[in-house]
Amino acid sequence: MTEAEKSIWIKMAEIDRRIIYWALFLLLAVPFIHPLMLPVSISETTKSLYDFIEGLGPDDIVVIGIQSGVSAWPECLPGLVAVTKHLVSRGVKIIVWGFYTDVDMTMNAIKARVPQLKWPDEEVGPGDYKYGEDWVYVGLIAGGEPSVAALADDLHAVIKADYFGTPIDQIPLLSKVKGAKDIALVITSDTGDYGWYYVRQWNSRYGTPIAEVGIAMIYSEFIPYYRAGQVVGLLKGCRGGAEYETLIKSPGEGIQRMDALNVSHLLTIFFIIIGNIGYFATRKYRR
Amino acid sequence: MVGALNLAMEIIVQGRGFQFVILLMTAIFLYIAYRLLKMGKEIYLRRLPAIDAIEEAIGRAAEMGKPAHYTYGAGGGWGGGLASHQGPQVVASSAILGYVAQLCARYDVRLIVNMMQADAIPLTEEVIRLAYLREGKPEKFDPKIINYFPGQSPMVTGILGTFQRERPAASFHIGGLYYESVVIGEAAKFVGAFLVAGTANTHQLAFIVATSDYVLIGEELYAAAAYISREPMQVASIASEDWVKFILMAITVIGMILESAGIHVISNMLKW
Amino acid sequence: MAAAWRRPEIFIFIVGVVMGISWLGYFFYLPELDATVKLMQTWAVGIATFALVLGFLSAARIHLYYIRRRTPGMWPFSAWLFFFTAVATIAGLYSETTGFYAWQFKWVYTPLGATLYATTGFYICSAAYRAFRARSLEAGILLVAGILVMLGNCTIGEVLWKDIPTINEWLQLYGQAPFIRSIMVTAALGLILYALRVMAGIERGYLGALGAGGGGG
Amino acid sequence: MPYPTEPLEILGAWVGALLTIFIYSYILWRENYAFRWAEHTYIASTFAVAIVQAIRLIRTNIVAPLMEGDIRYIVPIILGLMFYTLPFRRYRWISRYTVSFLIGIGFGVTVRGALSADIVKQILSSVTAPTGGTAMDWFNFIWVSLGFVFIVSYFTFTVEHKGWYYFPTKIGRYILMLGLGVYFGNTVQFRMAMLSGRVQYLLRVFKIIPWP
Repeated sequence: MTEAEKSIWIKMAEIDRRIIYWALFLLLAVPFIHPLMLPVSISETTKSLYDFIEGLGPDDIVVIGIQSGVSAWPECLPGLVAVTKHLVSRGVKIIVWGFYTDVDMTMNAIKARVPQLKWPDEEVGPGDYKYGEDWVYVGLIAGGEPSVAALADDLHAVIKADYFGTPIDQIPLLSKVKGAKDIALVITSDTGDYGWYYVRQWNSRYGTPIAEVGIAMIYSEFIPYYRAGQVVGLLKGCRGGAEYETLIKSPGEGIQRMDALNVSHLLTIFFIIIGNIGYFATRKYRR
Repeated sequence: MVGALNLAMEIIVQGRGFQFVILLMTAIFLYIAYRLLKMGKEIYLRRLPAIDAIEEAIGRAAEMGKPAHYTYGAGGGWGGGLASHQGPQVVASSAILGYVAQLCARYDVRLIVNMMQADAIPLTEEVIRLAYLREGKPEKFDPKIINYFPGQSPMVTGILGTFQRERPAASFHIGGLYYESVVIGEAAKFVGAFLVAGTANTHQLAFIVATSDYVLIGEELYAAAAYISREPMQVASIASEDWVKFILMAITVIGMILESAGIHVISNMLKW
Repeated sequence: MAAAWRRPEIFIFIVGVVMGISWLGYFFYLPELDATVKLMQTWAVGIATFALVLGFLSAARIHLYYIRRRTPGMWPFSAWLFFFTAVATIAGLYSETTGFYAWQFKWVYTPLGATLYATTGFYICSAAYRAFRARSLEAGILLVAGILVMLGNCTIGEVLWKDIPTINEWLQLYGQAPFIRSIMVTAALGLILYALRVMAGIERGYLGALGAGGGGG
Repeated sequence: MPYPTEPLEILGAWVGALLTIFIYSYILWRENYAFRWAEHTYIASTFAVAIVQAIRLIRTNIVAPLMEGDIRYIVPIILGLMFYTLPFRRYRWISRYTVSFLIGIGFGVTVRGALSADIVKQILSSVTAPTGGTAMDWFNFIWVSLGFVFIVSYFTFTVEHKGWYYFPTKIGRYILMLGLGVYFGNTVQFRMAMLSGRVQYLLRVFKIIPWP
């Protein structure tokens, strides 16, 4: 081994750590600037939700129930935004409500990322969602399982007005809906037990399909409901969001986070391999 | 005697009986081992490489004319401090700190201590003051070598600054470690420090093994004090610890066999 | 002999009694003992709060020393530390939810906590680079296990090799179980022996100069 | 929370970002005055927070229960004040009462937990055989329980690891290494997520990417 060759191997074995730190720091920034869309394997439960929504059209009405707080955004927001984008692309009517105190903040976060959703005062362009007809935001609803049940029996008994206070009969979309029977799908995002309330009160009694877009921990507890067909789709936290973003080909925070995860892990493994190659090549000199 | 035994049997809290047996058994073994040692029986004691490395590390620091650095880590810095679940690791680590300080006094190496356990400051000062006293240099002890930080992340920042400003030749982080184990380990290696680390927190063992030259894993942190002092009673406690270990290993193996055969005598005993 | 109140036996007796009370209260059905232990634990939190002042004094002493001695490269920063602490504390005493205290809590204290924790990302990468070298069979096991779990945790692992998730799941559920269990048991034994040594007055390090007479630490 | 609008908030975002960069300049380059300034600023901030919270803690933990007539709370006050004898050489021994009291509780409480959770519960789960499990369940049972015994054998000090006893300790060391590797690999995910979160914060403050 010539002097030059030896120095290459030694360099590989003893890289200046700051090169590793710079590489990691820059590579972690790349997915936020330009998503890499590194391949994400699509799990069966995500595909199943995608196919179900593919089957919905403009005359179907979907409910999005937000029962996960701001602290769960990193895990739940990507999935919620991706599913909303898919519903909007298919023209499906959307009703949004939530039993969680900071539901308004999550609503604004979704609206900031799905520009087609317009408030009543915003002007509506082609392909946009007109408030009151294409979509409605009811806001915070109080109560536990009993009020979820009451909503399924008779929506108008529980909801008197929307978030802005306009009475329910003046909102065309809400006046068409009597209860669970008129809803094609309930998408619920949970960190707690509300997912089961929807399954027990909406699916078991009225057969309304349920989809869970919650934190990764909730995923494993919902698998039995998925096997039983009561739940038509499950997104496993942020990873589920990244898978759904890949399916609808619109990269968002899910893919950015998965890219960052992949990039950092692959970089670490790359340096481990480099280190070992350099180590074995120069082991003769060490002994 | 029998009356007391019955009374004790009644008021033992259900489910904690066997735990009490282990504690009692350990104490009895300790006494037996001590008696054996007193009668001159030699007990083999496997070397603990991390302890031998401490003298080597301080010697290296003396040659290079550089300071040595010591920290307990973050454990015991929250809530009840020494009285918290991480407290005992701080106390065990202070015994090792005493040994390190004694070597620093002997070889005239400047010692820097970074810590965040406010209620352990008196303990730390006492231990270092005793070390300098033992080396006959009580006047050399300067309380300013103990740097206090009011939290884990500020302490890590301070330690990072210490490393590249003071460039210690030896660094010890022993005690209830948390995320700082990998940060301090790598930052110390970056300035070429000789690293001895130790903790009983399972979640940090992977990082001290990965970043340090010598390691005290779990039980070795507590056994270190016995290794340092070599007092007969200390060695006896290591022996009694091993005997309890052999009994627990036997219980596990026998239990596995019996339980697989459906005989629940061992699990009932454990649940007693 | 030292005055009765200063003899090491007094302190060893205190440690032994306090430890004994908590054990008796735990093993035997003596509710009042258990209650006193819980009370003592709340006292410990209170005492630790007093100790904070000791910490502030010792830190102040060092920074004052730098300022007085005009240590180059250190004293301006120590002076700045004093200034910032004083202003923020006074603002904090005035009101914790508005003003400079709330501002620095939101924009200095909180983000830098996350910044420091995030340095583990850098260092875990370089630690893996340095430590995962197949020097021996043991180091090779460490290397392979680490890489398999890393691949299993990121979404690309599955794309490279179909079975990675199942291997990852087994390693995390069963692979590491004996390691964690054995450390818990042996560390617990080490702790019990250390406690017995402190109770028996063998381990006297905490007594400092007073304990110099006896053996230990 | 979207990009701040009022000036003070924008200034705050920039201060947070700059301090973060100064701290990372230590890692990405070397210790420098910028890092030292960020270090002392952060430590000062934590001191301020600690002092303000300590005063509130003393009020709630000590003074309030006392005011309610629970005179037993005099004890922590006395023991706490005894800490302050430390700087005075002649009265320093008084502080040892408090230290002894704290160490007594610390060991007392931790040993209780160690006996129940760390020893008996672990051995109980090591002996409990799988009920009517598959071959894989039995393999896992033997792997975990025997692996546990082998690693514990590695941690014995008073017996030389030679002769037949060498093998359980050697196997134990390999299983120990496997556990360390799995633990290390598993922690990379969470810590990299934290670092990517910090990078995202910097990109957002410097308007390189939108802050929705």
